[in-house]
Parts: sequence; structure tokens; C-alpha cells
Amino acid sequence: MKIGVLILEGPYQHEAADTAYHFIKAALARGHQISGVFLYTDGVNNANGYIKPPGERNIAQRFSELAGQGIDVIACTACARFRGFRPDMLAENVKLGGLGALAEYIREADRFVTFGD
Amino acid sequence: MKIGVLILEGPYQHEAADTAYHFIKAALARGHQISGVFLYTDGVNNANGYIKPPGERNIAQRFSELAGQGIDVIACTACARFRGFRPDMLAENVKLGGLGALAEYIREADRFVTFGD
Amino acid sequence: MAQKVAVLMRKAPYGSVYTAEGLRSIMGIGVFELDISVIFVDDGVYALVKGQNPAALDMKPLGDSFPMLSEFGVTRFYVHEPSLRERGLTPADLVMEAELLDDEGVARALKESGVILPF
Amino acid sequence: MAQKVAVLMRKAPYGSVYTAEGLRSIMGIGVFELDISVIFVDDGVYALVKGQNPAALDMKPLGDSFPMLSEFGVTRFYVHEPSLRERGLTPADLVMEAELLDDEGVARALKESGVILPF
Amino acid sequence: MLYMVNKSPLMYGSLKSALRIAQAGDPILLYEDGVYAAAQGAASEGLIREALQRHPVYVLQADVEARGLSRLVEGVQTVDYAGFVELVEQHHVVPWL
Amino acid sequence: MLYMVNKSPLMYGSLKSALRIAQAGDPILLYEDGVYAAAQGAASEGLIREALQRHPVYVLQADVEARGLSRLVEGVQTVDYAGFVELVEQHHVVPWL
Repeated sequence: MKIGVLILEGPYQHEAADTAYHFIKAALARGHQISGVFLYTDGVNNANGYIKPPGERNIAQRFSELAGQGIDVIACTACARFRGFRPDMLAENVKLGGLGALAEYIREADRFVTFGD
Repeated sequence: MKIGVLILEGPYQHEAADTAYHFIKAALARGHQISGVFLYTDGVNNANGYIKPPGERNIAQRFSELAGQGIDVIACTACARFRGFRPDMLAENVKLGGLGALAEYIREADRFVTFGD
Repeated sequence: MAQKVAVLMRKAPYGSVYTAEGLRSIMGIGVFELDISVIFVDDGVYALVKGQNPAALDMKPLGDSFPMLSEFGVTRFYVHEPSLRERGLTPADLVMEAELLDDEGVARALKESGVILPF
Repeated sequence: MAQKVAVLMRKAPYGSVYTAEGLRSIMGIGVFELDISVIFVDDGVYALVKGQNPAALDMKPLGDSFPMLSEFGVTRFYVHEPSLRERGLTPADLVMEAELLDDEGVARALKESGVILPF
Repeated sequence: MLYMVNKSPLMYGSLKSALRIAQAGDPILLYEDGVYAAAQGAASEGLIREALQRHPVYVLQADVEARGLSRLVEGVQTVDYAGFVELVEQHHVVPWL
Repeated sequence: MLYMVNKSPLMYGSLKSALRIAQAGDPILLYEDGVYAAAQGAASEGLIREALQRHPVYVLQADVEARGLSRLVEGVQTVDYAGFVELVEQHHVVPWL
């Protein structure tokens, strides 16, 4: 199946980005495809490549790794401007994009799951 | 009176930083002093000088302005590292600092108010 | 056939950004051949209350934007009637006409859409 | 005399960062001559439940850290007994001994501290 | 002590929980989404009427206006941000987040 | 439809609200802080027992373990992330955030 994912919260403050990651890993392990991961509102902060949590899980790196495996991970451009998130902050392989990407992930997906608070 | 302020949420996602700002302005207008504003957990994101919300209130600018008036505004260093918030992102006059600053604001304050979710 | 999407609004406006971003997401994806309905349940019904004025918060009013979604091809609006009633509201308190649904009606409206976007 | 601070824990651990940061804030400010008490109310009591194991979430366990706060000079721990009972828990389920308080006891503990830090 | 509640009463338990702890005479400030608790005719009206028997209850005006709340339960007092500060002058603060 | 609930039942109304809408047979997944609803002896036990009359109820194992929940209400089924995915294969998803 193709599964689309939307994330509405940033890293660490809420469990949403963690749950999304573990879900995506399990979906891939079961042979599914991910039509895309759209990072919306505070969710864009999960794409911040400068995240350096001493001795803890690195949430940005997780999404960067997923993107490195060829999964589309897009952070909302407008949300990024609201949050002072600049293109140079993007974790490797993650991109900025508009809501058209979300629409595309929805259209392509057999299932769509949102993680938030 | 001296009033200390703690903010636990970032900009835009929750009203906390808005309420804190309007409260601080009103406190100053009534002749009070602010012992300090400590930005903790996602609250550090209120200090992001790159915030550029097209046609909307600029929450980082608000805290930068308060800091420019001589009010101590400190964003938690450790939280910043967790969130990929680097020193170059700091809005003017806002500083990074440890929990010692929070302790100081508490010790000096006649009243202490936390804004969060 | 266009993919059906239900935007499920369950949160109150202004206290958090979700109502505003739910609205913005509808405008953003509405132009891309999706068949969108909007369902207001629980505190989500507050989004449609008349007379919202967040000027003192320096925010933009949200209520009046919902009727304008018809310009984006969105015309199906559903309100969970028990949620409205429990909040002391009637359809006359809302900025627009919407189809009133009971519990089962909401379940049906959700089921008709394969994709649910919760805000 | 040291300023009295009550850290008020009302939220459940792991679902959000507040428990972890409440804990960290106590260690961070505890070294600066503040007289800190910790009050667990509502879902906050879950922070003290024995046997927490977030290994599969790749997070650090929190419960066992609270007893260690005595190293930071924090020795007053209060648990709202009705919150505990409503969650099917007893003091034997907790990682440490804490003084059980009723509604009025919590109000009194809060009142004794001029500063409340809510997490 | 000033108990501050910022969540709506029908989806969140924070108002009920704050009222359980607050002692008679302690003022309650409803702000942000907490102001919905003061709405006339809502299922939460009984809770606020009970609260008014034991507490002064305030709502923050900017939050009331933002949400288009036109009919408030009788006895609830409206304060602006200056009034909020005045309450903080008079009381230590318990943010019931 | 798979109804997903991630909030604790005593401070948040989301489980109650989801159960009001979900139709008989719709599975309910408790995850994140939602897993507390499956705790034996909690004031929410009645709600879950009622839910079990009409719905398959699942809890996410990693979240249960993290929180040290040792006694679950009988009838609640535990799934790991793979089981979560399996539920998503079988049903469209309604995240009741």
C-alpha cells in the first residue's frame, strides 16, 4: 500500500514526531510505500538539521535518514517563515515545499495518517 | 513590584507567548519591573530573529523589543540545542542562558507567572 | 474521481493555531483536485461563531473565512449538532449555514472520506 | 530566607516533554538557594509510577529520577491522594514515598510557596 | 492564590480540577480558551455557577472578544490585561496549565 | 474506520468524544498518553468496558511499557508498531487529536 503522513508538532515537546517515525519504520518493514511525509505548522521544526540533543535521540536525523532512503519529506514553506526556519537549516535530503505536496501525498495514498497533539 | 515570567511554548502554535507579551506590556504600563523573561522548552523558539510572518504579528520582534528596553530575556541553552536553535538565530538583545537565570528571576520576583499550554 | 478528504475541526480557535491552519490547508490543497468536506465537532464548532474579533490579540479573525471556502470549491460543511447544543449555541449563532449531523451522521461523513485531516 | 518554589506536576510523562523538563528545571534551579517542593496532581502522579520503560520509544525513563532529587536538596514531595486513587494507583505503585494530601492539603502546599512552576 | 485556567471546559478537565483544589475566596481567572467556560447556556454553566458561590471569577476581555462570546454567565467579571496585572498584584499565581 | 486516541481519559474529553462518534465494530487504538485509558482500576475503566462491548480496543505496546502500565483491563489487545500498521492496512484512519 501507499501511506501518506502528516505531522503537526515539532520535536521533543510532544510525542507526535516519535510516533510518526516508529509508524513509518514499521510500515516500511511491512513492505509499504510512503507517498510522502508533510511537516506542517510546528512540524517543520522536525526538519532542523542543527538539532544536536546531547545523549538523546536525534529527531531531525531520523527524518533526514528517511528522506535519504528516497522518501519524500517536505516541510511547509509558509510555516517555516512563521517560525524563523530558513532553508540553510534543512536537514539533509529534506526539502521545503507548499501545500501542493500535501495534496499530492493525499491523492497518491491508499491510507493517510496524521500525527499531532 | 518585580514580576518574573516563564514561557513554555513557542510562537504561533499556542497563545501562550501572546498572552505573556500582553501581560508584560500591561505590567510595565502599571509601573512594575520585570525581573526577567525565561524562554524554556519550545519557548526558546520565540527568540528566533529569523521569524518573518507575512502580514502577521512578529512574536520574536516583540520579545526583542522588550529586551531592547532593558528587560532580561533569556532562552534556555540546552533547550536550544535540542531544537536546533543556534546562537546566530537569536533576535536582537535576547540571550541564551542556563537555568541559573530562571532561578535568579524567581529569587528577585515578588510575583512569578508562567505561560504555557 | 477526485480523492475525498474530510477536514475534521475539533479545536477552538485562537488558543492554538490549528483552526487557522486547518483553514489554510483547505485553501492550499483545495486547488488540487481534491473533494473536500469540513466537519465541525466538539470545540471545533466555535470556529464558526459570529462576531469574532481578535483585534486586541493582534490576530486575524477566522470565522468569516469559512464561508469564503466556496471559492475553493468547498461546499460541504457539516456541524455536529450535539456539540453545538452543549455549547449553548444554535445555527443562528454561526457565520454560515451548515448541515447539522448527529453522532451517526458524523461517523457517516467521516466514512465517506478515505482521508481525514484533523485540526 | 530562601524563596519557596512549588513545582506543580499535572501532566503525564512521555506524551509530552513537560515531566522531563519539570524534572530538569528542579535540578537546574535547585542548586541556586531555592526551597523547592514538588506536588503531583492529576496526570502528574503518573510520573512516579514504578516500572517505566521507554526503551522502545528511545527515550530515557523518568520515574527513578525523582527520588534522586534529594541530592539537589529537594526533599518535600507531595502527592494528591484523590488523583492517585482515581487512577487505580496506591502509594505502593510509586517509586518513592511522598506525603499524601487531600484537596485542601494541595491548596495549602501551593499557598506556602509564593512561586508555582507548572509542568 | 489566583488560579489561572486556559482550557475550554467541555474537552479538558483543567477547570474542574482547579476548582477542586482552589479554596473559598481564591479568585479564578479564565483566559485563552478558558474563557469558553463563562458562556451562558453551555453545558459548563453549572460548573461556573457553583464556582461563583465560592470564588470571584474573571474572564480576560481580549480573549472573550476574539472568540465572539457575547453572553456571559451573570456574576463573571471582565478584566483587561491591566486588570489581569492587578489580580497578580493582589495574589500569588497558580497557572493551572 | 480506525479511531485513534492519544490523550489520557481523566484530563481530556477526547476518548469519550471519539466513542460517541465511532460506530459499532470500529476499532479504537489507544496510543501515546491515550494508553492510560486501558489501566485497570482507574476511574475510566467503566468507559473502556463499555467501549469493549461495541469495539475492538487496542493499546500500543511501546507506549504502555514506557508508562509502566502493568494491569490492563481485560479484553484490551496489545499491538506493536507493526500491529498498528496492520490496523491501518485494514481501515481508514480517524486521528481524534
